[in-house]
Amino acid sequence: MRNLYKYLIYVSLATFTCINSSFARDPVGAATLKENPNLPVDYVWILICAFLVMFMQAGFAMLESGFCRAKNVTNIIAKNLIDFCLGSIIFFAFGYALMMGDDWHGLIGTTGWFMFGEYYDVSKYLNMFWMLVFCATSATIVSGAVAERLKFGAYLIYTLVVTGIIYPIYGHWAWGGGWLSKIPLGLGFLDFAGSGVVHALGGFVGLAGALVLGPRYGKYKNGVPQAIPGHSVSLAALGVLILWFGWFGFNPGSTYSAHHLKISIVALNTNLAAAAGGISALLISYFNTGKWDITMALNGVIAGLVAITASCAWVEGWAAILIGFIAGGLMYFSVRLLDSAGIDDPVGAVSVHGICGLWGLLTVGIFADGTYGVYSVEPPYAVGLLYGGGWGQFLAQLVGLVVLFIWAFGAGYVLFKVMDRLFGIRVSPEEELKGLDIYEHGVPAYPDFYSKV
Amino acid sequence: MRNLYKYLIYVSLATFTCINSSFARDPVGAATLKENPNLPVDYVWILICAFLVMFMQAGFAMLESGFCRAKNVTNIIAKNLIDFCLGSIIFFAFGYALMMGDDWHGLIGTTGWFMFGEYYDVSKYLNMFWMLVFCATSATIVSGAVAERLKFGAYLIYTLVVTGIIYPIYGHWAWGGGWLSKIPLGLGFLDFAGSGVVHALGGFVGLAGALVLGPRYGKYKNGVPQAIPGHSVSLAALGVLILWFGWFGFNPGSTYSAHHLKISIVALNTNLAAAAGGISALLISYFNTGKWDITMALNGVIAGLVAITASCAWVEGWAAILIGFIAGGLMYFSVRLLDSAGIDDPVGAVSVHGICGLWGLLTVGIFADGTYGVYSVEPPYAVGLLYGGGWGQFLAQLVGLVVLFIWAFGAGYVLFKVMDRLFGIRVSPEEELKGLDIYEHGVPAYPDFYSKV
Amino acid sequence: MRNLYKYLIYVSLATFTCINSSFARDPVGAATLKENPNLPVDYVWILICAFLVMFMQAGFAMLESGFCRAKNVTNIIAKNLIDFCLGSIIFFAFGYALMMGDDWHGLIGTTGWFMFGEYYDVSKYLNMFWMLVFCATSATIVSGAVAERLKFGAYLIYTLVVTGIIYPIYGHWAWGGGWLSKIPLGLGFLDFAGSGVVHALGGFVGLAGALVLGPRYGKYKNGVPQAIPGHSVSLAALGVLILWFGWFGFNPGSTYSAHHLKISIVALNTNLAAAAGGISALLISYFNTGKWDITMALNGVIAGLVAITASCAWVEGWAAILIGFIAGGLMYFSVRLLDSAGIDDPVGAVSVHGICGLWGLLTVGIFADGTYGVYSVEPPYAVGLLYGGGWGQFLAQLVGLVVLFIWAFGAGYVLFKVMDRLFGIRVSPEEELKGLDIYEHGVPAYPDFYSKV
Amino acid sequence: MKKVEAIIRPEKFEEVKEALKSIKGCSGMSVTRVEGHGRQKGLVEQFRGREFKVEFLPKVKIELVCSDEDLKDVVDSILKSAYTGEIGDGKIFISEILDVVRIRTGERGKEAL
Amino acid sequence: MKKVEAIIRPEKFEEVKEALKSIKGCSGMSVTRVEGHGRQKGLVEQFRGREFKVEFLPKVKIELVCSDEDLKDVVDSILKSAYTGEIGDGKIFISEILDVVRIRTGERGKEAL
Amino acid sequence: MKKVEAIIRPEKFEEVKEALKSIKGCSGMSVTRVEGHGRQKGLVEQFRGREFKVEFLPKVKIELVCSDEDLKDVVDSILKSAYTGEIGDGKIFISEILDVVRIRTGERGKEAL
Ligand SMILES: Nc1ncnc2c1ncn2[C@@H]1O[C@H](COP(=O)(O)OP(=O)(O)O)[C@@H](O)[C@H]1O
Ligand SMILES: Nc1ncnc2c1ncn2[C@@H]1O[C@H](COP(=O)(O)OP(=O)(O)O)[C@@H](O)[C@H]1O
Ligand SMILES: Nc1ncnc2c1ncn2[C@@H]1O[C@H](COP(=O)(O)OP(=O)(O)O)[C@@H](O)[C@H]1O
Repeated sequence: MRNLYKYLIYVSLATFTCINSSFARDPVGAATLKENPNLPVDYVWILICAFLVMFMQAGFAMLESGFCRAKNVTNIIAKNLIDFCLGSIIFFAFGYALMMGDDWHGLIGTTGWFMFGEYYDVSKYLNMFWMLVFCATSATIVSGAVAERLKFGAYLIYTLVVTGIIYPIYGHWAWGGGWLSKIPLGLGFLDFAGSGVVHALGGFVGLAGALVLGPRYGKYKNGVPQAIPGHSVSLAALGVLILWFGWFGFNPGSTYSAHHLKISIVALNTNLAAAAGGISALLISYFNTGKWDITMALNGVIAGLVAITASCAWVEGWAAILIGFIAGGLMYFSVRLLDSAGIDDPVGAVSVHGICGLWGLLTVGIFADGTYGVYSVEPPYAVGLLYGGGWGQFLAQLVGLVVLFIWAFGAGYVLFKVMDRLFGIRVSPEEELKGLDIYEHGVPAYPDFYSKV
Repeated sequence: MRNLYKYLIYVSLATFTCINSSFARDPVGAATLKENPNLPVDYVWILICAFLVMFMQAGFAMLESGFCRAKNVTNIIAKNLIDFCLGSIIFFAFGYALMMGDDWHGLIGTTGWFMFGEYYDVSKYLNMFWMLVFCATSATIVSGAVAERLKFGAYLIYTLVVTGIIYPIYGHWAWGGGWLSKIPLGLGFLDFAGSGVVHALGGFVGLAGALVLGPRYGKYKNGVPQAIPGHSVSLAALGVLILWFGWFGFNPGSTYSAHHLKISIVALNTNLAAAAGGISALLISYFNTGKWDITMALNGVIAGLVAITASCAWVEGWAAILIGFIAGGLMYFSVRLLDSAGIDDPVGAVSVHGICGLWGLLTVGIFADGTYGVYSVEPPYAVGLLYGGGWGQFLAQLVGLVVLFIWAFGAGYVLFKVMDRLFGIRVSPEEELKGLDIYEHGVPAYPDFYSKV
Repeated sequence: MRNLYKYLIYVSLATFTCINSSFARDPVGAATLKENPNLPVDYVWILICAFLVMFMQAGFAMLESGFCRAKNVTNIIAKNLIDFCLGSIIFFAFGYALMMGDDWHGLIGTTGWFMFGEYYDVSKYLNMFWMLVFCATSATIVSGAVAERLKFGAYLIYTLVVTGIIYPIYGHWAWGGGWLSKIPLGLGFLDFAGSGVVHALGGFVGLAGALVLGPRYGKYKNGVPQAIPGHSVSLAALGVLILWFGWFGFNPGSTYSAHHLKISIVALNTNLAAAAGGISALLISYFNTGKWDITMALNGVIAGLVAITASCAWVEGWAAILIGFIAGGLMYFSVRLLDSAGIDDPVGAVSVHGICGLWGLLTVGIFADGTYGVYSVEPPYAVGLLYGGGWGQFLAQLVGLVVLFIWAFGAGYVLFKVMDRLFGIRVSPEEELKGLDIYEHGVPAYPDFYSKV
Repeated sequence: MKKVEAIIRPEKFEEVKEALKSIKGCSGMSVTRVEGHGRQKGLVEQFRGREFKVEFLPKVKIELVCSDEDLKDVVDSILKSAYTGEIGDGKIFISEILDVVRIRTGERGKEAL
Repeated sequence: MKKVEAIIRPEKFEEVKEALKSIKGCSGMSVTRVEGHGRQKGLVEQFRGREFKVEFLPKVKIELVCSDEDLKDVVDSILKSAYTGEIGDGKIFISEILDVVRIRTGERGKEAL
Repeated sequence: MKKVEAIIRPEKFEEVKEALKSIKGCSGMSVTRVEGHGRQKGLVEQFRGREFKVEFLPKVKIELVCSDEDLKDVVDSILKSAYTGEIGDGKIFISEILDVVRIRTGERGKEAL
């Protein structure tokens, strides 16, 4: 037993070293390796998972373009590509410093600008890369909610602000040693891989954008919401399967250590929730319309993935199924609700990432089963309501959730509103009708094919 | 030399521990790690390979939809997505228990339902995840053979049965410690990564489905088979390349240990057989029609991959090339034979997975070169005919092959026939003519484009 | 400090062992593992990175087909698939021996044909697989430059020659212990992951092909270059994102060891250069035409990736951004220049891979910051102009660059010219007009859809 | 000469084509995909959980120019082969053609058919 | 009976469709996507950094056969609903139809409309 | 006024377009992709190892309304520019147009062309 604890300490130390290397700076990597010869497998694990997360960009690009009309495909793809490009540079330049730099009063980070000086270091760069791909995921979610009508120029500015300010600040609160991670309830606010930090944040900034923009031309006829079918089910499905694949980097990789064998449980939980989300969305829509609506099932899979993201390391398999199943239903009804409320979210980003992201945060407070700590196999372990953990953790989650919603929606709203006042963020009606591709980009997505009226 | 043997024993122990952890249950993972500090790299290896295998779902979805007509794309994609969703839940709930649980008379497994109790354990979850992605691959193969005419509801039931019963039971016989793995010939029936267990099983269940359904409307005119071209060569090719990529998880990952450096040989062999399969199919069809028929080459690549799957750890590079080359040819002639025999297999699943899967089983008995054991670098090593191993291994393979064919085709035939009697598994002629997308799913795959008559 | 050096030596030894295992041959892998128990993580790293590089084939296939017209999609995809198939066999049979076999006078390798004998060994097979995927990348680049007019048969012969002779020989000079790696300037010619060896080589062989073929019908009207838009922006974007993803295998994997923690820096640098390349290309074209030309940005991303490939292990993050940014601009102007010069490169392969590949080679001589050696964390470290390394390294790069251009363009020119004399490498004008798909392959890529005139 | 424009169900196209083939005088035709709106009610489709009505249904337009003598045969065989009896079977429009030219030979009038 | 062929802007199609619906006698129509070339100048597009002119612009062709009495209403309502005043609004062509047959019933002439 | 409908080879479209441009009176046209069936034999294609015949070949239909005076020029220049001499060159159909309306201005008849 004592040996076991020694082991736990050793492993945690390894992980810790990996994040906060104590060397001044080590761009060669030799000193870091010497300090902890077990690091290579952690580096391999973290990097490959980061690659998978990066690949989710392709998933988003395909899913969102599949769910848009052919005349706006170039535009939505351009947005998905460029937010990653621009976000990479911005987050490198100052987003990372704001998020993960030395803490200032629990509010923001303050060191690491441009990764200069002591940040030119193998473990700092590793961490930077890891955080970057998550930031980019969050940023790209918004493109779906504002699709088919937001000016490309406005999207560039949005990207600057979200990857440079909005995301890093909340990220600091939750993951960068900021105040949320330290609230004295349960183990503090917990969001394992970012149901909230990444997905709900993106979702609610997107909600703000959709609200400021208003619905697409033709979305409502005499107040009744209309369906506007996307141009390619095959691309959308490809996108979902790529996202599912990439999520295996997102969630299991968030142990930030291969020495936590928990990664196997995280992986399986991720898969189960995705599957359950797809099934529940499919069944619900079948009972409602008598058709096997695969477009809903596609969204359901993502809903399940988003929901399990916060709790995947803390719950059992059966709970993962339940979490995913509920997420699929939540998403379904949220989509219809937003539609009825006059909010036009072309790809369902708000419901999938926003609503299910919040649900994910709560699941930690409910289902956490006391077998994993705060990115550590050492106690204290997170325990939720169902496992006798009391209301502490649940309340911590609730606080984080409320703060998240206010921050994301508020900051997003201000951002889009200010831009709209300054130069107008919506394309002209004529442009919207003819499609953004030719006006903004000069190139239709499928010049060789006839598209319908 | 003694040191070497110590080493072999150590490595095998490590692998063994990894599968059958002797702890009661360890959801934290700390005790398991303490027992064997070398596990992280194995976990990383197995998980990432499992992710790659999961990604093959995207490959199947793209390949099969590319080979179908535009009017059935939503349907085929829905099937590919939902079998993975449903299969994940079913296999978690009882498929895994049936396959890998404690053996009962060599016939079925009997423990691990819902992964409750002692199965909530890092190594059990790892194994469950690994087995799951293989099961899903097998299930999804069938969708191709029954494409463009099977009702979606029937497919859901099929998925339940194949992932819950048909696959797990044969899987138990071959991989779960069942009787096939213990027949006293050679080292017992060997199927390294599942040419038979996964691919041929899927292929022959598919054959049963295609037979019960009958050919698509328009496939035969006055008895002469007609070509019905698929709607997208680019998606089909993407699918094949994704599958090829995913197969690097399928085969090398099946060592279930990164401590078997054999993984490098497995990877190269996999690649060589795929390449050879593509080339032989291309050349054969060029000599037959004077055109470079890339659709055949695409199938040829998969044929090569399927064939090498059983033997990739036991053969040399040149043999892998030969195995793949022959597979390409087998597939080509099998496709034509089935066509002439009045069996309509829209994507060639029976030929590619069924026939080449059987061929793969035999190759172990022929080409095994005595440099790898039963998922172990320790002797006894598998030896085939060409390397002086005698007929033992070959006969073991033959037994497994015959049993497989009877089980897969038989169980599949009963399943589809019973469903057909109960509620009819084929869509109406009108629906078939107009496409399954609108009738079953209410959504065409490409609503923005005109499709031809 | 002494401990540190011990460490460096240990790590380098590990890496070295991994490449040049001193055992006669070890197909089992047990002896190799015993010699160096740290190898599993290196094998896992190298193999997974190799899988990612292989997956780049899908990226090229999608990018190039997206940039071609619908009527030539089957053809370009066939070329992309078959070059990998054929290249795999050829490189296995003799390309590898020529490149990595025992050196003969610094000019060619001479052992390892068919991987027979002592090459049936876990580390040899590992190395072979690694080298193979790079070779295939180089070969596939050319298909873009000669797209929409080169006969398929000629492309098969081209593939034989480039994977069997042209690539392996330059590869030997630079990476196989040949003369270029030993020139007494700086640390000798350095090309970390192949800006030159892989990309520029492919690019300039492609230039030769484009020159011998002449421009496509309709590319010039009265001498004025016309745009010929590709058929699918979504596939092209998918291709670029797959390539970006795959590049994380290409570059970080080129340490050929997970024990070089430098891999984190390599990964981030790769990402930053790609992002910067995309942004600069986008901005430049915006300033020129007032449109956000995403097709240029897509090329810009690849340009950035190609440029950083040579130097990613030797530079800081800010330099990676600068290198990528410049690459995006270089690519832009090179595309226009080639167009004006009457050289028709349908997908921009020469500019992206050729020109930016050369730029990448030079960046080593300029930005190398003295924190990494020749695939080693041990000194001597590479130092460029900006870090006080003097002109030595820069000149070494210049020599490699000039030799590369002469070899690639020269050999390529001879190859295409000879083929053209012998049997004519260009399809007939009628075939070109109607598309290569039906004539060469008998199958249009999208038979269900109407394509425009 | 007359031009016959028949708007038919896509799923009946094969049959109509075969029927027309058997008419001697009728050597050629042109086919276009159109979207039609008539008495037939549109389809209900759905996307992401919301149903919507597609008012225009896919139809096939066959255009065929024939001599006045063949007109009756052509119309009759289309009528027979395109018939299902359900709403949506389509219509045939007949109009006058003043002249026809075969590009390959320059022939004019009935010769050119 | 007359055939009205109207070539209009795609973005005006919804409006024209609604306008035509309100005409009693006008029960059906067929719609095709065409590429048109007229006085309207083509678009400038670009691809990989090079601009090019697209001479043919996407248009919608509505074909509709109506009785002689309804002709004026049909033309007028298209004129009103398809109008923007900018070059490229399109044209309406009117021609004679000799006969119409409804495939479902075999009715002919005005009955079949 | 006359309507000229020319069904031509897709690969000849560029040439025909240029030829028509040079006729003064001919300010506009509409182009549709059609599938044609005539004397030309269909293509043999293949899919997954099996060959099949495509009976309908891709053609381009040009529709163009012109004044009676311009008719001859139009037909002649199409004849010249679309000609290859091989089977499959296509046909030109000429019919009467009763009236034309330019939507933008409401002009009618020849003015509207
Ligand atoms: N007046 C018309 N003008 C042009 N096309 C028409 C007209 N009426 C019907 N059509 C075409 O015929 C198709 C079938 O017409 P519909 O009225 O639904 O069938 P039915 O003749 O069985 O009542 C329509 O979809 C449309 O394409
Ligand atoms: N003579 C013609 N024959 C056939 N179609 C025509 C003719 N003139 C114009 N069109 C069609 O009408 C469309 C609009 O014509 P255009 O001259 O640009 O508009 P406007 O009437 O405003 O001058 C064209 O794109 C073309 O499709
Ligand atoms: N009677 C017809 N009615 C309508 N279209 C026709 C007719 N005859 C030919 N066509 C069209 O003209 C095209 C060329 O005709 P075809 O007979 O092959 O050429 P050719 O005039 O050289 O003999 C056909 O593909 C078809 O689209």
